[in-house]
Amino acid sequence: MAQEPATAKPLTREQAQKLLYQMVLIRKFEEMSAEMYTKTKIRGFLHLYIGEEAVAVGVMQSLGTEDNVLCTYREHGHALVRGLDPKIIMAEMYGKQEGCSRGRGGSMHLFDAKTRFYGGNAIVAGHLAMAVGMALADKKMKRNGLTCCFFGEGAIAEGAFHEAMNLAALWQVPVLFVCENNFYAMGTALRYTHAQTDLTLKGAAYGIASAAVDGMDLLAVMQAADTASDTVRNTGKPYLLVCNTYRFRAHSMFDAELYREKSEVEEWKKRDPIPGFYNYLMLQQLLTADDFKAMEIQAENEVQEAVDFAETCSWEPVEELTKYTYSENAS
Amino acid sequence: MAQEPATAKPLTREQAQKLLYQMVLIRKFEEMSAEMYTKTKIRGFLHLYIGEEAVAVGVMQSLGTEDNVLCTYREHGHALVRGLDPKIIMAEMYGKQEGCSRGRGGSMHLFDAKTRFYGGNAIVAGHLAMAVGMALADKKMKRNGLTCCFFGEGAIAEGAFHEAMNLAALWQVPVLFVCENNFYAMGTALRYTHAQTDLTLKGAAYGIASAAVDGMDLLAVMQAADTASDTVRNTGKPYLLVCNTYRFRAHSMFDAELYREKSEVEEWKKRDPIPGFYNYLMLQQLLTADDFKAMEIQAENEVQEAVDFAETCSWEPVEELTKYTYSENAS
Amino acid sequence: MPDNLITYRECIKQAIREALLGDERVFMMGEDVGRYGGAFAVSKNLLQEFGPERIMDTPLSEAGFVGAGIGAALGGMRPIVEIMTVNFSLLALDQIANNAATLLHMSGGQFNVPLVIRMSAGIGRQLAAQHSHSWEPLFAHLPGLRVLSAGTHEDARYMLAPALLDPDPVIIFEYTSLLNLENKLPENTGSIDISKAKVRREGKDISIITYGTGVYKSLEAATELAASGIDAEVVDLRILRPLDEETIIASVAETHRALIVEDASKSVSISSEVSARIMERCFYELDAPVKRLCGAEVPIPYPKHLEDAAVPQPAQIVSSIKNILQHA
Amino acid sequence: MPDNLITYRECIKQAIREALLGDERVFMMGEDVGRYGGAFAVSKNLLQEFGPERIMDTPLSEAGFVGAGIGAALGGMRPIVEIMTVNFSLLALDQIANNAATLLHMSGGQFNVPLVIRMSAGIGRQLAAQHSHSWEPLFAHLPGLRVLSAGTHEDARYMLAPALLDPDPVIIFEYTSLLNLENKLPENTGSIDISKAKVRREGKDISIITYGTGVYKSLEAATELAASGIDAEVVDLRILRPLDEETIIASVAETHRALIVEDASKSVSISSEVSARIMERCFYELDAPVKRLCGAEVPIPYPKHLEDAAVPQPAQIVSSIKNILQHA
Ligand SMILES: Cc1ncc(C[n+]2csc(CCOP(=O)(O)OP(=O)(O)O)c2C)c(N)n1
Ligand SMILES: Cc1ncc(C[n+]2csc(CCOP(=O)(O)OP(=O)(O)O)c2C)c(N)n1
Ligand SMILES: [Mg+2]
Ligand SMILES: [Mg+2]
Repeated sequence: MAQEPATAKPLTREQAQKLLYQMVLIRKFEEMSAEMYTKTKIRGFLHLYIGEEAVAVGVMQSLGTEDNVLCTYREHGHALVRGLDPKIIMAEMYGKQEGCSRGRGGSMHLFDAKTRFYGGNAIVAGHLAMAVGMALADKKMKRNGLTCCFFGEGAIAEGAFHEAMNLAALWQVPVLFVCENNFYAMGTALRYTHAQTDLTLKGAAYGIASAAVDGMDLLAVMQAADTASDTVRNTGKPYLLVCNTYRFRAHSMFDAELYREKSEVEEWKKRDPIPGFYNYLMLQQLLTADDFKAMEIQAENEVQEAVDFAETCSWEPVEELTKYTYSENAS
Repeated sequence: MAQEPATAKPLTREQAQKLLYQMVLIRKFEEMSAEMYTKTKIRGFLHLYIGEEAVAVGVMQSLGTEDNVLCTYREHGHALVRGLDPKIIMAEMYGKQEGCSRGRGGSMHLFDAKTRFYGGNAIVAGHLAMAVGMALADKKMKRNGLTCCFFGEGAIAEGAFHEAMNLAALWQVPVLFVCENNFYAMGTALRYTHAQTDLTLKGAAYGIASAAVDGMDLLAVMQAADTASDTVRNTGKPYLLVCNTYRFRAHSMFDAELYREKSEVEEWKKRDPIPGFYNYLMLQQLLTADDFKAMEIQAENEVQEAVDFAETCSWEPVEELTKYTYSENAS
Repeated sequence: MPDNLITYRECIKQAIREALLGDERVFMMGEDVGRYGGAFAVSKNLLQEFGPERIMDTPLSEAGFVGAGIGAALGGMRPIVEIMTVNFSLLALDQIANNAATLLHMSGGQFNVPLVIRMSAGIGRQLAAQHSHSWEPLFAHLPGLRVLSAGTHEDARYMLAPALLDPDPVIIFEYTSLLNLENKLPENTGSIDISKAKVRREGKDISIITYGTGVYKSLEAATELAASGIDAEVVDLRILRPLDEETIIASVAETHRALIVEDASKSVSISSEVSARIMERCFYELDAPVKRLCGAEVPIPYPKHLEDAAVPQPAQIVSSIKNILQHA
Repeated sequence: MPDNLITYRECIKQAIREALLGDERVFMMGEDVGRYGGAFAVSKNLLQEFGPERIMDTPLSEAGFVGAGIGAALGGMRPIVEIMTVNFSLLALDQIANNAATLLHMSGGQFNVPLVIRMSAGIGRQLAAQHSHSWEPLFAHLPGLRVLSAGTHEDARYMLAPALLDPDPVIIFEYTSLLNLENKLPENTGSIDISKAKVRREGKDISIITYGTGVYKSLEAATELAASGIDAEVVDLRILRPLDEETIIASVAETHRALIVEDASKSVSISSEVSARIMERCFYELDAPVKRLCGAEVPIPYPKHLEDAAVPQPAQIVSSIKNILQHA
């Protein structure tokens, strides 16, 4: 798993370790989330990203602060990498008002205006057209940002995908569509979702440039994402990047995983992006075993602090239930 | 316009004249409809098919009585060719209860159970998924019929198209999708509707076999439709046939045609399918000028009888307004 | 389960099994109904029992597979289409409103659509704004539909069969928060009249008119009220469209007072309709104005305390009723 | 046009022009708004005047371009999205309900959606079942939306500006059957309070509460009633969500009687809501039960005589009111 991709971009020690740290932080954060779920601190739906970390980390490093990011309900990782404080994410998942969405959203609805993080969207494919509109606004206002929109391969079956792709291509707006193909939409495997399972062919139906990449290989994702982002920026046109990946955990906390073999999961775990990248960095002498230990401890601390913070946070008063239903109710 | 296509199917005199007659009948029927519209006998929306006759005639001859047919609101031609009596169509357009939909539907909603004619559907692309379901029922019930679904190129932009295509391909059901590409969706030209204007490429995104044909050339349409229908029947799988055609008239009776040049319309009129096929038949000596005269008179008579019939038909009593909202109200 | 206790989930499942066994035209389709076992384990093992032709997993394409269900119904099948939750139903609402609900009338009586659509609904599991909608009122507005709400185990078990016999499209709301709840099934049911509301508890002081999760909540409140000597009648609407006006009117004509309870937000709701009908038919019989206890007019927030505050709870039903009776 | 007579169509067009001239963040998009000139010629020549960046023709993709409108609003623009007619709006309803209406609350106040959606609505042109829907009640049920109904020339002309100033999503219903109607614009309007209903005619005997095409029909009926010595007040709701309850209650508190008139079918309608509110707030002031005159519960048929029979006509308003007054 430590093969070097064709043209890896030269990484400094610091950069390399930062990227690895991001993956480790996601992993630890989500393991803790699962624990807090079983302790009933977190409720509702909880969708873990464990196994898919290389996608969020690899794509997000190609984005700038002026770019917009939209995700699905499986977005803890994206939020962390985008720079949301783990504390306010955990507080949100606890439902506390210090959370990034005031506790209103929970795990599925992380929002953060400061980092242009537009959710946390829980209607599958419901955010794709919004992404097109945000890019349209950037184009009309002659701003430089691009809009990066993550979604699962299941979303591609929705009509919403089709309309968003066609509009983005027609209007020539800068959207980076990132399909996180983890081969399952809940319990429905790719081959039962799509008659055409080569998802890059979907782009051609709209004249949109597309590429696929091994989403378990961080360097490969980074490179593909850099190419994709550069293309979007240089052409002002949309791009479809398919990242083939796998979720190691259940779809959500209500999933008996009847639809796939344990052995399949085990096979994919051999391609875990964290040891993969770890091995590469060791080989490149950009990381020591001690560095990694320290990294793990740091991440565990950050996560523990997030939990401690969330515990001390407060509940929004019931009187504020309807606040922000309309703007005039805003204080 | 009288070039013979590559492998024209040998036509008997009778067959040939019947096909020509169908096109002439549509033309006359619709010219009369337009007249009756200006006389306010027909109201609501009226969408004429004039110029596109070769598509309905060419495709329909490839279908059998066990097949289902679904159309858009631009469906007078299809209804006539499918064998609905011009009288009950005209009565429907008058809104009389002797009409094929009891007068409830008007021009946009012709329905006829006997000939498996399932409308007359006025929500663009709203009937595509229904077509897939009808084919699914045929497959489940092990019946032989295929389901033929006509729609405009504008419909392809709707998410409904995408979902229907994917489902049809996934489920491998016998649907013949016929795209009547007349290059405009109301006033929106093909290039403003689709980023990818080669519509056959849409099929590939679902692994659906596709072909395009000159929809002004009856023989070409017949041949393409025969191939398409045979493929659907033999494989049980869907097929997308794109018929490139043109409407000579306005989109509906409320259209100032600001969006296209008169000269463009004139260019296309040179490819009028009726003289095109007429010339071919004359050359093949399958038709005489007298035959054609007689044919025109016969069509005019049929149309006049339809109008006369509609005039004498009756209005549904107001008391029956809510009848058939639910089946238990049925008498 | 001891004795004849049964979960609401099991009720639904038995109803589906019975339908599949009883009529080979019946098949079920929807997202994750097969291999996953149903998002809420309602259809677990049905794929194994009936095979992939009868239990069809669909892609994420609500408009597509609902439309296909309409087509299959036109083609002679008796599809049970599951929309995983009501929250995704708007994606298919055009199909439901413009095709399923209108085809019969629009075709002059030629094409009826014998389709059943089941949806999980309701709030109470902290699923936040996009997954906690109570959209019964939207469906109940549409002519051509029959809209059912299974607020009890009885209805979860026995509504599906008559729905499948109905020649027209039927929408069934099922409630996720009830799935694990155990209860007894009444003896000798087995056939339900899906044109009739049902008095779940008789009483003479006031009519609580409700549906869905409101039924058990109202029964709980009625029990509590009984302790204070207040005898509340609980009317389960069950059929949200067309409403069984006679049962409502008969109840209010006896009790002369009514409280309408529902989770959906108040404006333009089932409660509005029921109140308006009582106004029209029972005005002179009323001893007090009819009141509504409905969901708050807000996207439902995630935290438990806010979620609870967003819909009527038994305690509020009790206090509202005491209030009505005091002032009358 | 003689004097200051102006068509309803021209009112809408002037409102749009004004908006485009006044704020460069405003742009309009929708099917055929540009090259075709608008399906009903409302936006004729605006493409020529403002260019394709401000007047954008979209493909047939209601969900897509409404979603894009939401995104553009988030991105700082002030989009006017035209859904050609309400009949296609269900295709975009998920976007409207799950994104536009919930984002502000769900994000804890971070993301408001300053979007205006205009739709042609109403029946009366013999367009049959799929093109004659009156779906105001569906939209009026959804928290987070502001829903306006332009039943008069004044509102067609002046509602758009305040709608665009609203930081939240606003839905505007316009009525196709009024497009060619000429009328005078009141002097000195220019700013409309889109939180208030409006009494269009004062009267003391009964309140006719209505909106949309019901407004002119009710005014016509009121004039006829005046000839019989009946003095009817006509309240134009204008804002269907959130309802201006105070204006309704104030009117009924004066007249003690009310008839609610709307084209939408009766069950779970705006009328139901208004009736329920009067019940709650004015019960003891009522001299007669509030009645509703609504659309028939049926997919609208094509022939004129049946279409007319499907919605309230002035003559029925007159006779209903005479009936109410006789029995009270
Ligand atoms: C429109 C809609 N339909 C159904 C659901 C229920 N649902 C939630 S996640 C999911 C699967 C999505 O799969 P995919 O897009 O591949 O994303 P993944 O969960 O694999 O990351 C489904 C069916 C939903 N949220 N929205
Ligand atoms: C969902 C929907 N949106 C908009 C309309 C209004 N409309 C009716 S026909 C039409 C154009 C359709 O074009 P196309 O599919 O190419 O068919 P054509 O009319 O050219 O035969 C439009 C926009 C509609 N009927 N349905
Ligand atoms: Mg997936
Ligand atoms: Mg066209």
